[in-house]
Amino acid sequence: MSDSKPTGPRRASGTVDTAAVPPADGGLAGTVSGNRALAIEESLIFEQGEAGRCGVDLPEPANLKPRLGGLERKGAIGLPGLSEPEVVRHFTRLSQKNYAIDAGLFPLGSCTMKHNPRLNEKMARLPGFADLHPLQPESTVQGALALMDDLTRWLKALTGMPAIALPPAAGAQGELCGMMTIRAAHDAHGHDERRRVLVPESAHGTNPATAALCGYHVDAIPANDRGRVDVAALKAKLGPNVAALMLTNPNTCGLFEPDIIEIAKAVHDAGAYFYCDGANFNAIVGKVRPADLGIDVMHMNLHKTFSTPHGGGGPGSGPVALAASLAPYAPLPWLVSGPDGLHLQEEATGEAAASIGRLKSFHGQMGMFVRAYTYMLSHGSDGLRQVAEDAVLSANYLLAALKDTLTPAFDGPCMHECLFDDEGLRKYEVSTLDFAKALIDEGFHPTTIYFPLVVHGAMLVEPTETEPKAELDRFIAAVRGLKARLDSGGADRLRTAPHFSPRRRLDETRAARQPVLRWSPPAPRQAAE
Amino acid sequence: MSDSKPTGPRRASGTVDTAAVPPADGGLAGTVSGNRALAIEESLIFEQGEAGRCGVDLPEPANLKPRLGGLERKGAIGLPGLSEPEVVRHFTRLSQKNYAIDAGLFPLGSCTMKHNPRLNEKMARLPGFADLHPLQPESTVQGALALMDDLTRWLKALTGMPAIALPPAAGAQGELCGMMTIRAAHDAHGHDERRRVLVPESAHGTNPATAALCGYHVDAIPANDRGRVDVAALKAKLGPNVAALMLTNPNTCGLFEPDIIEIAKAVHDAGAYFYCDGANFNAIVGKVRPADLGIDVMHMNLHKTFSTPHGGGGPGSGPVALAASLAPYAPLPWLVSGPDGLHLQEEATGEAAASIGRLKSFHGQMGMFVRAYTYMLSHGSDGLRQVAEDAVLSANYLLAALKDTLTPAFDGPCMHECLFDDEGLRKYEVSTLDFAKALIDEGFHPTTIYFPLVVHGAMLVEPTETEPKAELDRFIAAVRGLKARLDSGGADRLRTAPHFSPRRRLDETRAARQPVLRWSPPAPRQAAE
Amino acid sequence: MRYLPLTAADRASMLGVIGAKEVDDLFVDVPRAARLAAPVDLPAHAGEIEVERSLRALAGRNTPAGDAASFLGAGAYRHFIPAAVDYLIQRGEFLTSYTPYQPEISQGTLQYLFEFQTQVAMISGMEIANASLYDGASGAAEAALMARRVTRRSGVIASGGLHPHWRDTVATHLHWSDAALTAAPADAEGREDLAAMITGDTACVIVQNPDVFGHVGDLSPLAAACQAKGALLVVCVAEVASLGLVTPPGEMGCDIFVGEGQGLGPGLNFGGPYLGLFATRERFVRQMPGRIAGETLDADGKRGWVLTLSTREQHIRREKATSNICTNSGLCALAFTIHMSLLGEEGFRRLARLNHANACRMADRLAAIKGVAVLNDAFFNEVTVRLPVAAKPLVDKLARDKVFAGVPAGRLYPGVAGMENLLISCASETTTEADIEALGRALEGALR
Amino acid sequence: MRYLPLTAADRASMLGVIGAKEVDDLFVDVPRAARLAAPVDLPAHAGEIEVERSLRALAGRNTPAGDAASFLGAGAYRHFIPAAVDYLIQRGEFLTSYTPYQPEISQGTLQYLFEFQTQVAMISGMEIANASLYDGASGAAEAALMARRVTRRSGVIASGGLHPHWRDTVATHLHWSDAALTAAPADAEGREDLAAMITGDTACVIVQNPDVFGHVGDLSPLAAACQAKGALLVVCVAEVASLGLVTPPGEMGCDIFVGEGQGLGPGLNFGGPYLGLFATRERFVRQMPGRIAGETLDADGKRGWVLTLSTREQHIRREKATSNICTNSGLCALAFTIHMSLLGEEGFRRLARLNHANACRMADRLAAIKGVAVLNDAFFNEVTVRLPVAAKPLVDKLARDKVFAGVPAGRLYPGVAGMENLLISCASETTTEADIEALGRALEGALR
Ligand SMILES: Cc1ncc(COP(=O)(O)O)c(C=O)c1O
Ligand SMILES: Cc1ncc(COP(=O)(O)O)c(C=O)c1O
Repeated sequence: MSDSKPTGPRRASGTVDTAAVPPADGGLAGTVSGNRALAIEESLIFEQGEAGRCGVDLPEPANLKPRLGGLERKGAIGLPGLSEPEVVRHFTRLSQKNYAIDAGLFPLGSCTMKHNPRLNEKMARLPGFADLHPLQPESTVQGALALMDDLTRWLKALTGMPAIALPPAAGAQGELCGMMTIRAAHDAHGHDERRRVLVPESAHGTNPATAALCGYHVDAIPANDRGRVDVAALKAKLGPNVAALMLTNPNTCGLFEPDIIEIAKAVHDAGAYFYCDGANFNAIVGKVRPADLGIDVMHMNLHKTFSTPHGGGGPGSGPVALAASLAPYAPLPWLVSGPDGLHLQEEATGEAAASIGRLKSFHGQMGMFVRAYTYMLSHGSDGLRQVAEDAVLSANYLLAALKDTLTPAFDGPCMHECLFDDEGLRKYEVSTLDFAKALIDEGFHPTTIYFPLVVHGAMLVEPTETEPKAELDRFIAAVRGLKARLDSGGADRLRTAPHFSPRRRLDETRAARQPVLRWSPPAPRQAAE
Repeated sequence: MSDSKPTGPRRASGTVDTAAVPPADGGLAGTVSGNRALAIEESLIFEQGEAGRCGVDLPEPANLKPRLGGLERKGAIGLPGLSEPEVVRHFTRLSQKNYAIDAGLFPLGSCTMKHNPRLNEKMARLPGFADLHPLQPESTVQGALALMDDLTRWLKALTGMPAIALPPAAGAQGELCGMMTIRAAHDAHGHDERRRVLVPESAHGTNPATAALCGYHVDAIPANDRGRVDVAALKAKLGPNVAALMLTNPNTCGLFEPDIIEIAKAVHDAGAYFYCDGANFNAIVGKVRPADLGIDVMHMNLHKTFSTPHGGGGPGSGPVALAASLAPYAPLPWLVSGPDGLHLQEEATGEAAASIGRLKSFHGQMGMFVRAYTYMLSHGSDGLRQVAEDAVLSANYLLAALKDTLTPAFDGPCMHECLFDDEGLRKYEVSTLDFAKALIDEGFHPTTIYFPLVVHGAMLVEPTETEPKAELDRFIAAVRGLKARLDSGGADRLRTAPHFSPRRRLDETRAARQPVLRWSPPAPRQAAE
Repeated sequence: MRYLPLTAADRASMLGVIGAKEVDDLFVDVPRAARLAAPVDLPAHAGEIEVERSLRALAGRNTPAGDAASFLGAGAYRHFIPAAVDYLIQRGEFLTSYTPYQPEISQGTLQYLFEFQTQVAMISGMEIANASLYDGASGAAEAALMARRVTRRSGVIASGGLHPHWRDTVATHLHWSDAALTAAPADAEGREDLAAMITGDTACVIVQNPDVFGHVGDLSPLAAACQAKGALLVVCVAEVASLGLVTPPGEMGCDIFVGEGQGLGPGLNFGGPYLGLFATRERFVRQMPGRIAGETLDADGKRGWVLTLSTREQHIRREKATSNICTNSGLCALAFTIHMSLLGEEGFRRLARLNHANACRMADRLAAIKGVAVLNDAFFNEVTVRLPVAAKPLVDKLARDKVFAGVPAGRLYPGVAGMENLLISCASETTTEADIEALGRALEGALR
Repeated sequence: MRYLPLTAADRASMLGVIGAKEVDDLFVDVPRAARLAAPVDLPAHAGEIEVERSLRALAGRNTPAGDAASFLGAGAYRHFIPAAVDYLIQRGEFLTSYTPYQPEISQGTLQYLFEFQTQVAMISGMEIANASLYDGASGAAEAALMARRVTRRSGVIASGGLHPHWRDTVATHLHWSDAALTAAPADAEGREDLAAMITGDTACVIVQNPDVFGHVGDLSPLAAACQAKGALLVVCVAEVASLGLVTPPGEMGCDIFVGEGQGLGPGLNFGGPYLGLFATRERFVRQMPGRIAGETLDADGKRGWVLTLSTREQHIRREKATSNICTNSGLCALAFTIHMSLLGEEGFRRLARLNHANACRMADRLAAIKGVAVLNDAFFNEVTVRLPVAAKPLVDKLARDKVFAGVPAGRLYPGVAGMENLLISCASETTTEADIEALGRALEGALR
């Protein structure tokens, strides 16, 4: 591995850094500084810090006699010293290099990038929620437990399922939770032979990875040419060694599985459980209850359907809805109501004796519960139903408006996201990646690309219900405009896109081949210098 | 006046706006959309709104029978309807078109653009301050009054003056307050003949404007060739019809008036008062007390020296320090301490009988007091002194590092800001404005330009104490680099700057000649359309 | 110190470049005798933990209006402010920018000011507006001075319904000008007739609607009287939310509109910072005080905004300027613009209806109390009641039980006859049935 | 509804473009029988005022730790978080962005992740780190699974000082794998010797330092024992602030470091979201779970960052991935990175010293109480005391007077012998003398 190398000049300490004066014909990007007005280059904090500077003022404890058994940390840690103004500026500048929902359409299929209400943030910061220690006496957190309890009530009503496990930290952990309850149930019934899990080829990577973590063998089931599960193939695979079907519905092609009730029946008849990946719940919330489709267990992503922010990659929250048959295996802790109010059952005894145990410390992503609950109260049951309708309407609108510009992967209406393949691009020798990068220049976040894997050069477009029609129309115009550009011989412009972003196309191969995963101090200068 | 005309296509409702598809050779800025990746064009809210959309959910009152005496508002107001996501996005995008201290150096002379600590913002938002009604019973606001009282104590200690008037809303109102106390004092002493106020040519425009508001005649006094008041000229103007001298110190050239004690004495000997514009207090806070210089009255800008944010043009806060001779005339309300605690004297009776009266409603800019007070407690007396020293050091560092690149207006060290003229630019046929606009491209906010008026093509540079040396060095390198560009024939590049900002140079003449000061609905379309 | 980035090494090297030995060499111009040898006698610097503790202790000694059943208004109004407003105004690009002197990198500020001006013009029913003033009261003073410039007359008449703080602010500002203020006596019943006071030297008549006692009135006759005599009509609106329901000044013949935008902008803040709204007729634009954002084109022909008509302002015109104002209420104007954008036509009107509906309920509950009389027939969200006892001690007493019953008129009119028993009470969209009942019961209890 | 921009007219026109008559036509694939005819039976939508009221009512039924003298730790630590941290993480560009799949417009996220990784590596004394996991406990499970992959062995040994939640989380994750967990008994005195338990099939030994009872120990001998037998040493640190003062895992022979960053990142949050820190040796990088940001160049040769080594991850490797993790703790990592940037070398170390100093004071005060014994010789900011009575009822009682005395060991070890009278108490930089005195007095009072 090699060291991190700044593009700009390193800070010279002690003197004015005259070396930074570039030739008059313009240096980087045509400016002396390498900046471009509001687009300001920013080095790593490690390249800025200076000993003796500090962004906090803490008193030095008087006469400290350490009682560390001699285990005091000795050498320098290497952390840079920065004042508060520098830190604020550093992270402000970094933020300015990000795209975000707050800035524009973020049609990342499968990710449900909807508006994140600021009321949610405000409520989550009330000291009565944010400043609670997880192990406070329960008498001092009854409001928090009541919120969890009411959140559970909402999720039950929306899924039609009798039990909700709140602990999972995100969708993938929700999957793990759900699949573990399935395995625990089979174990409890002595069905050790059931070691296969059926997963469609189009599934999200977390599905097979989760099944493997439960010690299951993953058996891929193919899609039919309408982008749905090939029911015949599925039925053929069902049998006494199948533990479960893991199906995403609406699926990752943005399509509802029309045979889902038949599928559920077949799965149950074969003695297996039906796991549903509920990442796409936004399409159907308030319109259909998963329980009514025969689903036994489903996780939801509060950070998708219920608007908690994605935060550049988390945190999330992945509660799991469970059928009565799987509820006994729900992870710890359980929320139970007793004579003194609500209570957290933190051990696998009594009612909870069959629990699969803990998936993480404490009681779940409370900060996300507050946000999701705030969102639910805001929308109400009428609003949530409207969410699903508007999300589906918006996706179909894009599909209809773009069907002659891009090539839809499948016929018919979609649910909350629409899927295109790269057929329409191939003749220009332009890839899905190129097209995505060209969208960046147009001021849009690209769609999800190359997922699901069942479609060549997939572009999965999920507008969500919180986009105004005008923004959808701008997106349509941009896609059509790019296509028009291709038609008039402008393919090269797309192949070299993006041109206006903080960075041009980045060399991912280089990153993987010569991994530089952290900053390291530069080698000491030569004495001669 | 003409109507506001959007650059982009108007939203077409009801259909996909195919008119927005530009030619393939690239439209605006080379993209289909006119956007450039993260730089996104944004229309006015009035061009986005739609009837039937709303960003708040309020219940409709049941069976309202208005009791308005028939004065119900009838026709449409014309406000656009937007959902919350649109509003958040609109203002996020607008913000992205602004430069700010948080993003980089903002060396706007006379403005003291220092770091605005976020702790100040947090404290100002405590409901115990932010959610107080100004007319609550005084027993319920004793903490707020105590804060005002302690803020007063700090300002007294820092100025050495015995009284502080907190009400003024900003610096200019502080000036008004101070000059009114002077006029009231003269009136009280029957000196109706004192109608002239001496103001240096270099003064900020608010000084003469304020003096005029008090019914005074403004008499300009010239600067000497060292950028200071011409003491002889000043003395010559003093006399029985002079009410006051209004002097900025450190002055608007960034220089301390070395003869200030002599000046004060001459002013007092002539029976006039000495008003000091304390906008530049940052240079001397904790180093010198204005009272020790013979100053009778001085306003301070909490939004400069004491770090309350400028907020794109306010709000500010301009407390005034008063000598004993002027204290009786302080504006209402007065903060007095009584048997039941602190009390607001809101009428001109008793002790306050001579007050000039009210300058605005209620008790002053409490939100700013909380911020400034938080800042003072954070810095303490040692830190505030360091503020002045570092501010002066940073300005002198820039002066020294740039003295061979730009032409300093005066010799010798400066205080918290350094001043250059355009002599060094003239041979390139480049103006101060051009140079400022070129700095924009380099990622810096320009310096103050063309102020003070006593220097030709002035560039007034105030770095403040919260800039790291590395940022100062980058600025120095950029200025030198631009100069190098001029030397190698690149003047045109500066004359056409900025090139990379959200907008290129804007036509101010057009704005003033054909004023469009508000959006108006477009004329109804022709029936034929 | 956490806010100071220079290290000892930085300072030494900078002094080296400057060629100075120590920082005090840079203070040579400061008379030696006046230089302080040591920090002034105040506490030393403190960390965030300690500072926050001190501030929380002070805040803890106050009762936020939100913790009480509050019916306080009389010039400052407590409305619910959506979370998005406070989030957005805190974005550093807005919060930590200066007056938009460099328009190319200030389009964010300039565009919202243009939107703000448009909103203010729309809700007031006027043609054009400026980019804000400090507050309503100082705006009224500016209006009086402007009317003087426009009419070249010197008489200013203030209504007895004008908030006393506003009236006094006008008085202070006119005191040393060549204009003279005539203030009508406090008019708790809303019965005054100002038309008779207008003379050939009247520059303007300043009225408030709803007035400080809550009365809503038709200003058209007064406007006609003004026009007939060549005087301007200045209409003040302290409760901006009323414009969602009440006929706006611009539709009643107003020449200069002055508003207080605090209620839908920065909030209560114990009295400041607030937000002065100012609008007028297009033809008076060059006499209008304060900053104005205007539309123009950039070098590429793209639409953009700049500060314009600055020849009116102090930095160009100096002692001849229309006003001395420089810093105004930028960020408060932003809060207002965002809030108004969220409300939109529908929300703004409904908000006003809700306020009125709750005030009707409040008024009915008050009127039902024995010995209490409501003085208003037409009102928006605020009424004045006559109590059988002095209002101030009663209000102080009720505050102990977290009922802020209203503002005693005596606090606004100290020593003025007839005011002592009057109480000005206000409702809003945040007022609940329980609040109203708490008020009713508390008053009944105290008056028993 | 305020979050939904489509109007009835929009919907109609969009349906027109689609060629559908009504929205339900788009739901054709949903079995008719399962379609709900009406909204589910839950409350209807509500405005911000009502929603905020409901949430405040719930929040009001809790006692924030900051309102009490709190000595709670045991896996969740309350530190002071500077105001700038929470401000910055709320910037929409951070808050409302996704995992940085498109690096050209995600350099902000990617660069801070790179900085985060560097900070985590530095403070733990390890070579490389990932871009975060859910929390420490699930990180420990990932470490066990990783050790299994690296060593191809199946035995996992957990120390009796490992937080029971972490231990149980490891157990759950290993339950259906081909690895087997051996958990040493709870070790309140800090005396266990794990070296003897290591066999030729031991994949790893998992220890915590300071351990759940607060003991700080030298892990070098255990590391040597692991190395001798070819097992990996996994060191867990639940209190990340300790790394400012205590010899870091990397200097004691640690192979995999797992940390909980909550204390300097997102805060308490009643248990989540938290922040899993994960670091290891460079040579194990391809077995490391979770995302990693790496440095590279763009088409213009400028430095930039991307997510890298994704062939380890589920979206590429599917069932063969190193982990199933996808969403991690991005924004919590950002809070941590900002906080660590503010602290820097000097602040981070001083923070740790302050914690230790306050804990020493707390320990002395506790030890001075009759019948109370402190079990720790070496500790950082947390100690375990043996009380003469059961801890839980005592703690519940003291809570009524707003003293949160500590975490009863019995809550973490329900039904385990010897735990009932143990109390785990923790101090921090926010602990005042008054807090410690309140604790001392309250305990003395209750034990009298
Ligand atoms: C279909 C699907 N399943 C599962 C997941 C995993 O969810 P999480 O990222 O919350 O772990 C995702 C997230 O991208 C997804 O799209
Ligand atoms: C020297 C000087 N005086 C007075 C003022 C006016 O202060 P304010 O803008 O707060 O009214 C300023 C502000 O720019 C100034 O620089």
